[in-house]
Amino acid sequence: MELSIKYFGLLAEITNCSEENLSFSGKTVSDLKEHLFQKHPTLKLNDFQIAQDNELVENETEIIGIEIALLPPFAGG
Amino acid sequence: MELSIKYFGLLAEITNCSEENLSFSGKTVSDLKEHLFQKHPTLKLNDFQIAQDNELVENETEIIGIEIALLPPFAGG
Amino acid sequence: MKTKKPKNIFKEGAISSEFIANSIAHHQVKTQIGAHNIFLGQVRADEIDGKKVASIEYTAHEEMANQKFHEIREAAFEKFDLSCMHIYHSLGKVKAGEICLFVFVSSPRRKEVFPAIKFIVEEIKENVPVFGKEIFEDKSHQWKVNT
Amino acid sequence: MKTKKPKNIFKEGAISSEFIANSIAHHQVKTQIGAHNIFLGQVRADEIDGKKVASIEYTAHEEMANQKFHEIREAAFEKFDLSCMHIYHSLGKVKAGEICLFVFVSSPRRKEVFPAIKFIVEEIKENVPVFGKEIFEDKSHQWKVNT
Repeated sequence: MELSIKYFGLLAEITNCSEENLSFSGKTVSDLKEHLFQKHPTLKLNDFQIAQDNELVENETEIIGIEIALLPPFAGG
Repeated sequence: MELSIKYFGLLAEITNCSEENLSFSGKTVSDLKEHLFQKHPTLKLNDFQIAQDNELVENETEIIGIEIALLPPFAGG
Repeated sequence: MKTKKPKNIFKEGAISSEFIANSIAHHQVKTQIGAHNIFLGQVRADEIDGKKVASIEYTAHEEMANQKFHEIREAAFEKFDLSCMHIYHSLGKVKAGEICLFVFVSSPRRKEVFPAIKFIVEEIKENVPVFGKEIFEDKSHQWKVNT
Repeated sequence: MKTKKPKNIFKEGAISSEFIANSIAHHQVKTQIGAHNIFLGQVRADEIDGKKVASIEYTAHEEMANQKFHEIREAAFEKFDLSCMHIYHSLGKVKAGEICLFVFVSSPRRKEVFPAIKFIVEEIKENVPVFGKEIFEDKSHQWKVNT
């Protein structure tokens, strides 16, 4: 499946990428993370959450959306 | 002793007086109240506190100050 | 930031939004501040027995009130880690919809400002000798009591 | 006073005191309001390892953030008796001493506004995907994390 991956804040900086398209054949968020860690090894060293279609998801969540966002710790306000 | 009595808010309205001087020969706040009730009977029907030299006082407090204030319920803010 | 002598916190008439803006703008040089909390009391057009409040006319035992405000200020600085604090209260006529009380606290951290603003406002309501004459649209009036 | 669709609460750059004043002034026609509470987040010139923060550059997952703001708004109206609520957050560069967050709640009664403002601010800090790049005076930077 084709996914659009968006990187925010620190994560955009370390991957040197704010948005990319990805062909993904795995099932869960965990699978996707593995895939992304291979592509961008520096991601492993950083704390982040994943949102699928604007909702935060857990490792076990199935990937069904096309919009995936990688969110570093929040700093609003 | 000579006292200056100040009436605020509702109390100034019902006594028709905002400030008056008074010759007082009693001892405590209670005595003063009796004196004032005779002079302004409508005071009896109203809830108020007394301040002596800018400090709230109780019935038993001795009158020593020259500035007495009669304060109706507060309505600040 | 403590002051030793009571200041006069009363202002004649309503507190304008420009005055509030100005007060906020003055804090831009204080770059250790991370959080402000502002409480504004606004005169409500309450309806009582079919009559609507058009304005409140405020009077106060000014000397005692300023002394009380000073004590509240000292207590708040004692209890909370505040960078600054400002209090203004109207005297005279304030129309429904206008602002009669402006309390402004600032701190490096947000956790301090929430309990501080509540403490100060409740203290003012309970302990400061300010009196309010609620004037109805038909010019009759009644005396306000804080609840 | 609820809106059904997420609004865009982001503003480019700092939130000015004039903007805040304007927002306050707009509430004078709402004469059922008795109390306003305003929270302002201000960029602190923190010193970290001898370097001073000169500004923060904010970015956000805007669509998700506006959705979150909307949910916080709905939850606050559910929990507290509010007449209105406004939230604005900066995007882009905000200098030390400038305002980056403006939360404004109003209610007929003061008791409602204190817990409401705290609830909203804590929810924003914890749950809204906004990111802040702290830029030091020497142009180096680090990424801010809310505590």
